[in-house]
Amino acid sequence: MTIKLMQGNEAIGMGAIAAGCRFYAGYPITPSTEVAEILSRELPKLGGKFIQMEDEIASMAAIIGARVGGLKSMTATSGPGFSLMQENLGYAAMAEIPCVIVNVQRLGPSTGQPTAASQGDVMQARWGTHGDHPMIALTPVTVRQSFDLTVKAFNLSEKFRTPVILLTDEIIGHMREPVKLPAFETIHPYEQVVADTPESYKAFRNEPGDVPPMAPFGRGYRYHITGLFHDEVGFPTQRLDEIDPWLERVNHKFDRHLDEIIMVESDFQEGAKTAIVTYGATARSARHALKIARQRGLKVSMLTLLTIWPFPETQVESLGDQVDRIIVPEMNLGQLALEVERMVGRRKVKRVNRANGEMVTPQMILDAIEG
Amino acid sequence: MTIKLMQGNEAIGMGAIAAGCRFYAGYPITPSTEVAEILSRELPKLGGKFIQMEDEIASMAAIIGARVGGLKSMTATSGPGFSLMQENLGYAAMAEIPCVIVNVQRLGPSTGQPTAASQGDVMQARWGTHGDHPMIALTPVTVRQSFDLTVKAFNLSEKFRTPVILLTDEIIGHMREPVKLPAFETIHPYEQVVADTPESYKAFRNEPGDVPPMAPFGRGYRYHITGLFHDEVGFPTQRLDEIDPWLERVNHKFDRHLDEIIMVESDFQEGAKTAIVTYGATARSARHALKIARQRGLKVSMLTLLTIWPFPETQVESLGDQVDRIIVPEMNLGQLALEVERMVGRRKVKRVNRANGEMVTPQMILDAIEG
Amino acid sequence: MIEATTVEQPNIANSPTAQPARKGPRGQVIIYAKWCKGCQICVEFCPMGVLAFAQDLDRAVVVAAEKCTACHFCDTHCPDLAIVVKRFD
Amino acid sequence: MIEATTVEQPNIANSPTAQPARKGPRGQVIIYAKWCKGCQICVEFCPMGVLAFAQDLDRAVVVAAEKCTACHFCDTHCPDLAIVVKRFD
Amino acid sequence: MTAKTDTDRTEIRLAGEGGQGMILAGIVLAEAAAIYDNKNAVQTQSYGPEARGGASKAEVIIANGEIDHPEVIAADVLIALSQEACDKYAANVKPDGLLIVDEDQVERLPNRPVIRVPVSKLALDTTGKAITANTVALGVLVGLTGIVSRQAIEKAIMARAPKGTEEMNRKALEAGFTAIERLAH
Amino acid sequence: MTAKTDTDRTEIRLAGEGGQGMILAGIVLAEAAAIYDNKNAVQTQSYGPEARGGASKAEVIIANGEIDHPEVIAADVLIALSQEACDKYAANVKPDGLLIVDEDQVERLPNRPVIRVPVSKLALDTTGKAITANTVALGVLVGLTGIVSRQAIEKAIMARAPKGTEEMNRKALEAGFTAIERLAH
Amino acid sequence: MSEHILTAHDLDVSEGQIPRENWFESSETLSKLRKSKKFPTIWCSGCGIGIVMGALIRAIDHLGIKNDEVALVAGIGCTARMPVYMDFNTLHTTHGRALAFATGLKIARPDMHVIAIMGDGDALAIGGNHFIHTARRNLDITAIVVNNAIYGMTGGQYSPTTPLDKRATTAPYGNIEPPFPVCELAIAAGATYVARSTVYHALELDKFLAEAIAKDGFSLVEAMSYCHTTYGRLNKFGKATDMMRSLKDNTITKTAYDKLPPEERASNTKFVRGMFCNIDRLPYTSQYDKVIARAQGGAQ
Amino acid sequence: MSEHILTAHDLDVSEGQIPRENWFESSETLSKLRKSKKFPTIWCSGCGIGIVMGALIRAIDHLGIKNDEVALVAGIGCTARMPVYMDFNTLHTTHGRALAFATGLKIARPDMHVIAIMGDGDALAIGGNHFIHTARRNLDITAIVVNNAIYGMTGGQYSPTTPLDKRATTAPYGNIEPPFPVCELAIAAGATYVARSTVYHALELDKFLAEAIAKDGFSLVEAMSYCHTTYGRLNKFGKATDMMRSLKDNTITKTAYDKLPPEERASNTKFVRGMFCNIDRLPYTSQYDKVIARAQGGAQ
Ligand SMILES: Cc1ncc(C[n+]2csc(CCOP(=O)(O)OP(=O)(O)O)c2C)c(N)n1
Ligand SMILES: Cc1ncc(C[n+]2csc(CCOP(=O)(O)OP(=O)(O)O)c2C)c(N)n1
Ligand code: SF4
Ligand code: SF4
Ligand code: SF4
Ligand code: SF4
Repeated sequence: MTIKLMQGNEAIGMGAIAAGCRFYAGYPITPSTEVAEILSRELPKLGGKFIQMEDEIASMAAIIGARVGGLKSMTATSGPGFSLMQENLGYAAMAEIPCVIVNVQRLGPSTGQPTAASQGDVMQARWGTHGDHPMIALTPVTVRQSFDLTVKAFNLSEKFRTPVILLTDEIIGHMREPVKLPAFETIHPYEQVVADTPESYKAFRNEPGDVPPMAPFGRGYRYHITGLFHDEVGFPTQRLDEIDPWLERVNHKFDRHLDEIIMVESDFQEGAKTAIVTYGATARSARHALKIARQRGLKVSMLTLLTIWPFPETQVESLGDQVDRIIVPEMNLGQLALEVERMVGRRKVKRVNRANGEMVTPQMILDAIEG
Repeated sequence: MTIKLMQGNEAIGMGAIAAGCRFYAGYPITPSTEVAEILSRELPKLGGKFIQMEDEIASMAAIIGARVGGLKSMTATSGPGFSLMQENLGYAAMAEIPCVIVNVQRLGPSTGQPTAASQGDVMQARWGTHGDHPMIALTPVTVRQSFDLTVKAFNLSEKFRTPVILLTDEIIGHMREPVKLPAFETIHPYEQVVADTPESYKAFRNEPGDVPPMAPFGRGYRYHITGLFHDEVGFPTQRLDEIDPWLERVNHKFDRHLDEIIMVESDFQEGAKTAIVTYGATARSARHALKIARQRGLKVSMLTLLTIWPFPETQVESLGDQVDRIIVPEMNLGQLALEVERMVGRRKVKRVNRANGEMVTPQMILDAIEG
Repeated sequence: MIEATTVEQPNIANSPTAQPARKGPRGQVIIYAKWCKGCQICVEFCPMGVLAFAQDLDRAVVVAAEKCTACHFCDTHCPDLAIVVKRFD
Repeated sequence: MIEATTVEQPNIANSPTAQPARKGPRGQVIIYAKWCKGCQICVEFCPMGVLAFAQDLDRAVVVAAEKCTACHFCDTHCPDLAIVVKRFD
Repeated sequence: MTAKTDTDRTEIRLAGEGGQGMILAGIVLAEAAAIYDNKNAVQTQSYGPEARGGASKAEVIIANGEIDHPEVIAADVLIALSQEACDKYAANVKPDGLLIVDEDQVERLPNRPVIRVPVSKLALDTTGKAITANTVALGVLVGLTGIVSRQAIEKAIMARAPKGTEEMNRKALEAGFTAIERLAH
Repeated sequence: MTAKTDTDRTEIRLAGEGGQGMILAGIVLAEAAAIYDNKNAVQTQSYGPEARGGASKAEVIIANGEIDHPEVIAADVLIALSQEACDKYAANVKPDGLLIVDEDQVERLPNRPVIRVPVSKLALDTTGKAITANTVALGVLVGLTGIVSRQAIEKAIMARAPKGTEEMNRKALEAGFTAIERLAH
Repeated sequence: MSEHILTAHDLDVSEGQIPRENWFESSETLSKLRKSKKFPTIWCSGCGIGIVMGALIRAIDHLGIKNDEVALVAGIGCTARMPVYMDFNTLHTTHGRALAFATGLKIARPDMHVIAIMGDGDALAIGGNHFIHTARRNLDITAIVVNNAIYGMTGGQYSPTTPLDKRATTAPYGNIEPPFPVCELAIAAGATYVARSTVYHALELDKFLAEAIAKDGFSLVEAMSYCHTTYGRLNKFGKATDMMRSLKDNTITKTAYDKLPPEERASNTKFVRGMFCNIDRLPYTSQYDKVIARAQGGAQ
Repeated sequence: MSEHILTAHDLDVSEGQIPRENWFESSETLSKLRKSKKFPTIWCSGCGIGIVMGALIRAIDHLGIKNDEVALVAGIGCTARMPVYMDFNTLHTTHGRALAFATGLKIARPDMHVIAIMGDGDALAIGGNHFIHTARRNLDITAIVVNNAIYGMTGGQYSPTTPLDKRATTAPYGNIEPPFPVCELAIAAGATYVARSTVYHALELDKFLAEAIAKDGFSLVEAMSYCHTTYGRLNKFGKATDMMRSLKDNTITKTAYDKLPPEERASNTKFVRGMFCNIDRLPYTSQYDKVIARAQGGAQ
């Protein structure tokens, strides 16, 4: 592929195609709509399907339904729509249906400022649906990463049979950068393999650490899928001896695979006693500030989180051991900072927040570094 | 009033009546339905209105609409419905419409186990809707408190023009205890007073720390309400000089009133190096364990949180200063424990979790105390 | 309530009462006791009185097997699929 | 597409073309320039050619005031409420 | 006889099939204690997944003082009207607790002392109505344990009995009391 | 002339009314830099609340190396085609930066050096179409700053020009270049 | 008494006499049940949902569709518990969303027969929007609404099909909300096949269901089946058998209805049974094939 | 040219000549606008939403309703931005939910005239369920749907009213989803007054709106008003004036339509304008008064 000036949202659409996504259901909402528009054009070229549903609830339902039918699927939305998707997002977690949900964050709460940027849905991505559930959320910093992390999102979702949230924002989504995408043939999406026969197949087999593959409907594996607590074959159960192993398996699905799921970019400076922990669009302001700070002779380390959920506990904790101060700039009133505080202690954390739709400026971060 | 054996849900219905609630909209869902059933019977007796809406989204919308029309209003639901209410809950926060949302928690995620208890929506109550926003959530421990905190929820919601969540659970909601309710005449619900004339009235006046009263529609104060960022009279705005004061005022609404909003029950024991931080149904198991522990000569303190959001930071922090270890039992996989860890450091916190629909037993807590 | 459409009314295939009883049973009624919840629909609606409710067993029993016309009312209406009628051919 | 109901069709009160022009203006057309977005609806549909589009001003102007019949097409159809027609009585 | 937990309370579990009214029985027992006997009581319950029917159970904790943990930790008394109920809850009865079963419904018994009473048969025989089994059960329970006074349980039952069924319920309760007296002999 | 920020980059803001195509101009400029001039470029934009129309602006950062912060911090160049745009963004131009305005649209000028070009008039005069103002603006911008090569901007424009409008756009671009040459004299 | 009869006729077979496995083989209908599932069902004694289940199986059987080709999708409610008992591909989703899940599934697998099974609340209260949109788009899905006039699962609150003035736990003074005319709504929204019957008219249900499943387009079958446990009890309508009888007595066929003089039609209070609509429109998935063809043909 | 004309006639008044305050006084319609609000509106030049706003104000004015008695409720979209410009009690809610908010408001204040203003997406895509339920319950609310055949605010995605085969940004190969027959849907759901017109027929809109607001029950007025900026542009339908002309040319009155022979009716492709339904049913709030009376009378 040649170099193209591409928007983050466009890269997401392309990433989905590259990852083997063949079904998209969504409901338009600024600033995510380009993802839908691109896929409405591209998917049918590949025999894939695009549908605009009546709302975001239906969109989330449809992508789950399509994945149950065997197509890798995705939806894209922004805050208000993401709020509406929460119930069925929890369903996907409970029934272990792989799917990718893109949230291009805009300024909230409520209708807020549709065209303004924000990182206001960070905690919602983790806790937006009721009940305990595992969740993965990835946060790209560049247009190219919007592509790469979309592919990754699909792969993780397939491998761990879980919904994955691509949590981007208006800045990265609408920003144009030159990118050269890899040839799609070089990308080898993760494909589940159902090794069992229909007779021996147990869609929800509880072997600790094991994620049983999901047989698509209509291929001889007739089984039951439900949002109720269920046993290994999918039947509803109230028996603790059946629920407990499920809880054990599903809520610890990621534990042994954290190095595969958690992606961070470390830019450590020898002797630095200050570090920045950052993600998404704000990481760009932070890098800018970092370079200036270093030009000025200040020693500063930086950890960019490409995975924010599960939270990179170890990485942040060990960073906390190395430095005296961690700056957490966010386009919100302090959300991921809560987790950083939890890992390293509140007194070490300096939050830099802006929640009015504007980016945190490099100067604000510099002030924090210098202040 | 005489002593009655009453369910928590019934006490909530009665509390709403006592607090002056005159509008209820809801959609049935186990284990919250009794609240609706009681109010469908009681409200019309007082000229109040009850309506069963087509879903929880509409229910949340209707209670906001009714409050805009001047009636104090409430809805009740459980996890799946609470997830659906999130978008309009954010609207209430943004547009500063007082209302009370009861969530009788059941086991999730998804449909989960409708008749089983849980504290799985603790983080969702704070972070379920997109964007930053203030939020109050109260957690009763007894049937009588279900009544009292419902009254309190209405009063706080009126005083601070904010949605308030009464976050109870299947245990407290369905449990029957003998209670003697106060005579309703002795309860003096908070009533907003609009002192301005229609000409001078600004529905969203940004004076720091000040919560402007809300004039009901149709009383001469013709103004605009929106979920977009808005100026002091309610018109949409993109001007930072108008948005910033709003953010400042609304996101710090509670700051100067924390002693009024944050309710805790302390049971400190001289010399205790272990403490329990607890809330909701689990507080009852904790009390049981505490008594046994003390009988056995162990020194243990306890802090019961009746307000979980805003999180009682000061109270928990100072408790952390006094003890070496804080036990946080929860009917979930560790939610409020995250906040406790943030305040006192992870190493001090010992989580005791059960997320299979069963109560945390006193024995589990005792083991933690003794272990 | 419903407006006319251009489509014709379907015929009801098997009206239970339309089939007169002949001599001897035309079918065998089998009740799977474990599944019967004793709702008495079969008992009440069997046009021939083949079935009865056994209070002590809290379920339906066959009391007049010989009268069965194999009209299939009972097995198509048992909410628990606890009856099978086999037509003698 | 729509099925018949028992209700009658309302009359359209003012069909713009139904009113023939008489001598002299019957009304005064006022355009509030600041609100006009130059969509040309008034220009295109004024049956009397009272209005014109001024390219340089990017808005509508009155060019034949004397022909106005006060038919009110323009002020009822200006999407920006930038026209008022006052009928001379 | 009713053994005390560490915090001085009596834990009672009433279990049966949905529709047998065991939850109502639990409520009535708690009311007897709390309203008519000046004690403290907390009542909880649980249902099976069935829309109606299926297993159901009520729990009642009775104490003189505060009741914290609202559920049975280890039952002082279990009354089980169905096999499923007995299977499920018998193990949780304290060694010195009471296990009461309906002798016609529960065939497989655990290896421990069991009090067998023909609860549903008594109901049918006394009132002709199977649904009075829960009242009979209360009679048995109170007769055996004295956890609330007979007057209290009678008042509580009467307060809840639908109009016209008072006499029937009184008889059913009586039948429960009498059954115990017979047992005692 | 194009002042560098601390991290060596040129920050350009193009602002006008919605429909004037300033966002497209920004994209084309970024493409000229990134695709045809082998530089790095990042382009962002913002809209007003209006469904269509209203204020709109594009920002382009051009650099040889990495571009981190994607927005203008202090503009090296601002081209403003409307009064509102000028009012809003003029203050953010660096003291030694360039402020270019459409002289027929922007009457109130800030107290600083301003380059006044009759952008929309040139467009109308050259092509007869007001919508080519953005192409004229690009000509002016590139002519003045040389931030991308003339070949690059031309290629970028041609690649985006709808079929049949190539010639018109070429003329508009030329008009921009020429205007500068006139200015320079 | 009955023990005696049992022995006398040896026709009433208790579990001891027919092994569970064999029972599943004693009819075509039973053979499509899930042998791995616990029976009897969770429904109340006498609840008509099981009758609809029987009719559905017979309809599928009649059409000769293989088990593997059938996907049953349900929301939440008593009715929604139906799929789990049948040996098809079964998806039990969230309350009200069955048709939205079914839409995704059908588009992913146009070759499968996708059937959505919903209670009236599931389909028409919380699920009303998906109902009208799935009809409008003409997804080739069969929607079955078991109309029990109430929310059964949650214990008897009024639903959008509760008749006027009837009581529900949330309508202690009688319901004031007019019920939806379900079939008319589906027709207005765009359904291609619409029929209604009752669980008393089980074989008519078989027929309508078979026609609906065979239909190439969105089809709706409304099956009246009162919930005696809640609706019946709250309104003193008697036992399951009494309510079954009322279904027999209080309906009129469409043919008969159409023959009524206009005045009588207007005053008719009986439920009209019959097929109300059967039109031909290309279903969504076939339309989408055209989109793919256009996209791949390069036309844009 | 124009400057000259201006001076010649002194009839075309620019802001300099009429002070803003005075302009608001120059007609009854203008006097109901919010003087405190920035004008012109945010809508595109030539967008018909403003024409509907004019019609609405005239209808309210015609009925002699005081500003304070009117509550306008809107969701999200271009259309939904209408209320903010008018000097009533105005509530701008969330996308699709206007009628649900309006329901609460109307029940709280039965004395007020509650009017919901929605785009087709707002009312019928995400808001479809509230639409049919509010009609069913017969809340005395006037629903105005400005049908521009597309999602305007978000830039031209297809909506449940986009005609078949037309293009939208998310239907680059043409739309394959049949549009809702909005009025029929409302009638099937239970609306008591239903009418449709277009922004070309502005005075007809006045009349329908006035009748709808006066109606004691749920009323719907569908106002056709194409979005030329998105729908028009994507389908090459020309400028605002061209689309306005198409509204003129491509509609037929209900009276005329009813007179067509059946074949012509079937092949008619024009939009039918007119009032389609006007029936009497007691509105929800009056029904609820009965509930209160029953509750207070002690009957339960
Ligand atoms: C979002 C959500 N809201 C509410 C519920 C609770 N709920 C479960 S089933 C049901 C309604 C049952 O009625 P219906 O759909 O008519 O089915 P039935 O049980 O009568 O067959 C309700 C309200 C839920 N599960 N999820
Ligand atoms: C929950 C939610 N989803 C999506 C959106 C984005 N959105 C805003 S307006 C709109 C649709 C606009 O179309 P319509 O309702 O027909 O109104 P119009 O703008 O055409 O007047 C959409 C999808 C939103 N604001 N909220
Ligand atoms: S009222 Fe307007 S449209 Fe009518 S004749 Fe006069 S200027 Fe023309
Ligand atoms: S209709 Fe109104 S906005 Fe359009 S040109 Fe005429 S005066 Fe201007
Ligand atoms: S509650 Fe009603 S609908 Fe549900 S199973 Fe029982 S009878 Fe059937
Ligand atoms: S985008 Fe369309 S609907 Fe929105 S204001 Fe413009 S013309 Fe009107």
